[in-house]
Amino acid sequence: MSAFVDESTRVIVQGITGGEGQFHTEQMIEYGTNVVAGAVPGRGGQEVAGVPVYDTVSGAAETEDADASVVFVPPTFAADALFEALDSPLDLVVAITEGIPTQDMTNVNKRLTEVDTRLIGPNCPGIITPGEAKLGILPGNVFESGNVGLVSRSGTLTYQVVSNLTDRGLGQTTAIGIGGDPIIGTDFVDALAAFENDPATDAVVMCGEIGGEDEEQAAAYIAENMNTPVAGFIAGRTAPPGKRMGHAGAIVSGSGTGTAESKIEALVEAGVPVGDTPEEVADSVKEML
Amino acid sequence: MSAFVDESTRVIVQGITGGEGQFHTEQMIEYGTNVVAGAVPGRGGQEVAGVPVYDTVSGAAETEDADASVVFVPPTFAADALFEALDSPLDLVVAITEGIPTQDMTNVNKRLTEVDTRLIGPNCPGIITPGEAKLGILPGNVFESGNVGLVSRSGTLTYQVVSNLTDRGLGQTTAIGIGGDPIIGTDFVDALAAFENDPATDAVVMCGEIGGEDEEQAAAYIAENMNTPVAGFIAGRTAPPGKRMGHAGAIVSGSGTGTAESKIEALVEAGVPVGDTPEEVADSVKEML
Amino acid sequence: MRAAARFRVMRLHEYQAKEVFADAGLSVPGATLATSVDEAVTAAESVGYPVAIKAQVHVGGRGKAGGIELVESEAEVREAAESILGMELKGYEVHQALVESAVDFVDELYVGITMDRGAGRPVAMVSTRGGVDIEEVAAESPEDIFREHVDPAFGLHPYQGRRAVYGAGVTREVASDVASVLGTLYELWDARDASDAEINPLMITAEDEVVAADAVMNIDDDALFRQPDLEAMESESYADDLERKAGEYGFDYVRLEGNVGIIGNGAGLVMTTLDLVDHYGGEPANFLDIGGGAKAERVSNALDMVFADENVEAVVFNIFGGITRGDEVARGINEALENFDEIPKDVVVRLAGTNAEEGMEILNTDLVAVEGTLEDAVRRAVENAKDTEGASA
Amino acid sequence: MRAAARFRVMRLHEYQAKEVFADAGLSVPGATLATSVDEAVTAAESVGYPVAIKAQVHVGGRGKAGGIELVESEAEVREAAESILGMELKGYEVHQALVESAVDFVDELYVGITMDRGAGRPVAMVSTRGGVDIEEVAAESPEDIFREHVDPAFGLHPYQGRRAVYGAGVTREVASDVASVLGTLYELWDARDASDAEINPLMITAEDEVVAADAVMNIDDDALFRQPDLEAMESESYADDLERKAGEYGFDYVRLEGNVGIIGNGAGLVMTTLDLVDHYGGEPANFLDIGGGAKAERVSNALDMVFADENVEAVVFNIFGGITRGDEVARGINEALENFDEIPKDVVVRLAGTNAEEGMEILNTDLVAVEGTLEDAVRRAVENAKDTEGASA
Repeated sequence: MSAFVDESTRVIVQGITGGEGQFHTEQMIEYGTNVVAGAVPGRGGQEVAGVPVYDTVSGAAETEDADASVVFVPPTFAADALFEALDSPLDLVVAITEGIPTQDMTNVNKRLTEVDTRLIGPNCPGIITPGEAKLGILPGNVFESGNVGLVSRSGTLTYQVVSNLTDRGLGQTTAIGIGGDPIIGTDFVDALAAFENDPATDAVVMCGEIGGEDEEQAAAYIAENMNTPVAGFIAGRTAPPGKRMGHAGAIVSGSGTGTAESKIEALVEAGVPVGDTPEEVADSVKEML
Repeated sequence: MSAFVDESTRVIVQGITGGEGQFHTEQMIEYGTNVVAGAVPGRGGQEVAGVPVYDTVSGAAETEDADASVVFVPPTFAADALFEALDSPLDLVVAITEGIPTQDMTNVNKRLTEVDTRLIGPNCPGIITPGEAKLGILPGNVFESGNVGLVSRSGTLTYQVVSNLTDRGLGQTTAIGIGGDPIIGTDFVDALAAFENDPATDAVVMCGEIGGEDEEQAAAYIAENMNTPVAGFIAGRTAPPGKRMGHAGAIVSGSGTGTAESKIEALVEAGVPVGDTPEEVADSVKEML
Repeated sequence: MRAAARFRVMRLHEYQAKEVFADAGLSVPGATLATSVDEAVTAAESVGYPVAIKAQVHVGGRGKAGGIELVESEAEVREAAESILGMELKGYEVHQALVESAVDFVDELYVGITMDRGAGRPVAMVSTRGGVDIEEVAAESPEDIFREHVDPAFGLHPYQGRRAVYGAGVTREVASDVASVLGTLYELWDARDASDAEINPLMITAEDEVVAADAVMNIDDDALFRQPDLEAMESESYADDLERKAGEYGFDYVRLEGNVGIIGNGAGLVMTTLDLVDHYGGEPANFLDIGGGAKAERVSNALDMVFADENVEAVVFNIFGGITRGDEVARGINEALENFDEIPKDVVVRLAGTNAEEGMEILNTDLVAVEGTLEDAVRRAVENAKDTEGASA
Repeated sequence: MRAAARFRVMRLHEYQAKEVFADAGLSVPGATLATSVDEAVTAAESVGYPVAIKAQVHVGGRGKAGGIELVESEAEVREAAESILGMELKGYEVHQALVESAVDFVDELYVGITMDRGAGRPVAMVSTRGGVDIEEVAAESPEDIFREHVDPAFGLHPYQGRRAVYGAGVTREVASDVASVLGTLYELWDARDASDAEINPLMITAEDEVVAADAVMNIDDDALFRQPDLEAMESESYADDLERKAGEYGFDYVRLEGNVGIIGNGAGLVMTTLDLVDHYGGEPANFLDIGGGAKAERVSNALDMVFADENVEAVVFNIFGGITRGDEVARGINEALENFDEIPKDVVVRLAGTNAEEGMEILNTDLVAVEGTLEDAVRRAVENAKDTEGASA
């Protein structure tokens, strides 16, 4: 088993005719992902990377019986593409696009409360179930199939930690890049819950970073709900104090959350070992299994 | 028992300082309604009809532990007053105001899907549980306590039918005027369900009228879900064909719903006797009990 | 009849709606309004032949009824304008005609936004069966109209416009432009408090241009307070003087074919009174709702209206007081009737509810008959009408 | 550091934000911008004494730092303007001062709109503790700030403005006006893609007038494409030439105090590299994220930046390729370093991920040292920095 995606997941690529969209569609197909269609307004009837293109996501989803979409639509049009995906019969939407205006994402966030579809991202590398499917831009060759789940706010840091795991023979069930934007769909808690419910996942790595309160919330969730052991990493310990949280974060939360200290403390209290280096994290995981 | 309101219901009046608001607050108190506060921005700290006025509905609801509000706010500001009421710890909001722009009500309608609060109205006479409480403008002396529930889209028609019931010694558990606007909160089905679940209600009268599909939906609900007998009345049989439904109704539904014939047929098929006159309706109810 | 739709609207004329549409950037044909034959000729010359001469009245199906003519010369313009200006279309006299450049189209679509009362949300609609009566299309083959419901908190998302257009089967060449028209139409509908905003037909030219060849825009009466420029466009157009009078008095009034005049308070109760007149073998002459809390003057105006209808042979006046007070109503009836040397039509009054007893005492029963129940009052008025009819026959 | 907030903003100067606020109908004091002492004097005379002379720089706490002076005469203006214009405030040189009519206030409030990342929604805030550092108020007595979350699909309802204002304890006399200011501020925040819109202090005069005495407006960088007039207001103000250079190159760059220069791809990985430098006893000189898919020229620019920092003694270049290709990076490093007769600082390179092997083959190891793991690369760079420091000391 695995979290969210596997080899049977039928995938649409929104923005498949763009440079990024086309390149990564080819990469995804090469990796074994079951890409069944593209969706680009005005380009219906064409074919890209061997899959048919539709004018609308609904059309693609219904005709090709798709489960998920990956969004490469440029930031100017990305929010509309997300609304379209959320109004189609899909279970999962993965938004790769970077630079979507934050206010657009608050609107998408509101709509997310009204639908059952899961959003991962935006501004994320995507999700991969090694050996089965990848939805996004993650370099497939870094990953290996195994029993460790991984969730991370950062793309390249994910690859780093995964390579440390793989070096030690620790493969992954699924790795999820949730993205580092202020407003995202799937958060740590959602991903941790999926791993907790996945019998194939025997340990989980979560890579957080400074800013926001997601890691603190994740720590509370782990303490209360998880039996699967979790190892943690927090990037940004050396960020200078003034740069740590925006002014907004400071007046909204009014407290010490958001700093690396706060996050590490919360995780350690929840029984999560937090490594000082990616290698230490991988070592912790090895001990857990 | 009774549906939605009784003598213990703690009521706020929004717009209590206006002419209508003040007059009907006095009438409601005289009837025995437990009016605990008024809410009018900028008038907090004053007193009207012996009850304290607050600047905000939240303030009134929290301080006075209120359950319900009645809205007499003029149409220009009514939608905001409804949003405010729906964002306060209240179970029931009764909107008397007539002439609220329809697009304002579509927004309120959207918000209704996100909260647990019940809205009755707008453009309705309100709700009364005879002998206990009335929230709205219904003339209390027409009603008598008993075991018949009544729900109606029209105000004065309600009084007419109730007087026919009372003439025959048939008192009422609760009478609900749901209002005749295109977009309303509580509809026939909601009210019928409440009566079905009220052990004190032994029969129900529903007074419909031409336009919309609410009566057809009510008929379907009755056929499937109700054990309590229902008697019906439909106003507007003689409305000339061209005036029966708006153009919008015709192109949206594209079918024969909305006419008196359609509604009567649906009700009769659901086992609901539909009287030709209000007296016939009252006679039907007498037979049911 | 408010009771039926409970969504009273102010209708813009085609030329007014097109002004609003054009201001929002929609493409409409060049046109000029004409109120005389000579103006029509001048207009046609400035617009350029061929032109369509289109009656500006608030009725549907103008084309079939002879209210639209396509002409190619001055002689034809004169003939068409003479026929159209002053003609009566479904009871409405034509005072204005739009002289409009005829569009050379290859295809006709329908696009519209309206309120779906059942869903409680607006709905955007697109059909490739434009240029015909859309209500007929809706009744006979509803699947030919693609419907896209709109979340009013967000408005019509661009993807929804595209989905509607592709879903309706609009050709790829113009799909994006038609979706854009639909988006603009929704924005107008929303910003201008419309109940309906429609383009039928939306013409597609051989060059793939998209032109609004007709335009419908109805505005929610209850929202006119925040649409002052549209309110100013209101043209008092009534099928007859009685409806004009009702408009001036501010009554909900609909004139019907029968001879029993009906006055009451509250739409549901007035409709019920009409139904009872029919039930007891009479024919309603009108629907007239004096509304809630009616004072004496308003009552008097209502009687004045009903008496002014020459078809009326007898009147039933049915009030169930909630906010409306029986004594006020009685005073109004007395005042209205005391002005007459002879009461023009028999009036039967039934008062119930708030202050009904006081009202009964006040009523001058030399001038009116009184009944205690709705049914008795209606029966008596129906008999009165038959008697009068019999007497005058 | 984008990684920290991931919400990059363009900050308007006070005078620019006040222009935007005034255009939206908010009341701001009369004011004129001055870039010289003489201009300040002229401005003060046209505005009318007393005036406040306020440094226009993007730093908080200007008042405490001497960047704001209240003056009543020409002599005082000269003195204040001479002191303020050209001064350095927290590393930023002051080139412009706002000469503004001083408001005679009886009360100071705080009103602001920002994004509550945790809630995923905007939040409107009101406090009667205006005129002081609101972050301190938030930390010490958060209950003194009333927070009202906003549903972005509907915007700030009028009742929410009232609830916030009454909830914060604003006096009844100005409650309605302050609620209205909050409503306007939200509309601006929404329409202008702001991350923050604040007025602190919002001054209340003895006549119950409500005046925006300061103004903050930060715009979401990602939305500048649809805010061209605001984008045009962007003034390139950087604490030093290095940050200016980073802005020109389009890098995410933050200068720090240490001596180990750091270049990497992806904010999380670059932060981790900083953390490791610290962990192994070094001191990071900067954060520099070259982003995804970086080509050779960009790589070369990054090295140019880090070499330009005189504090840097050694450099670690850490790339884990996903979209970024190792061979491209290697080519960029070679190109950049081959321009030097002598490499200015030791560079340690670690390449992993996509095309890392090809990159390793291409790298000119005469110019750089290569390590196979992140940890080894960082350790070596830290040692290099210590050695260099030792050598130069």
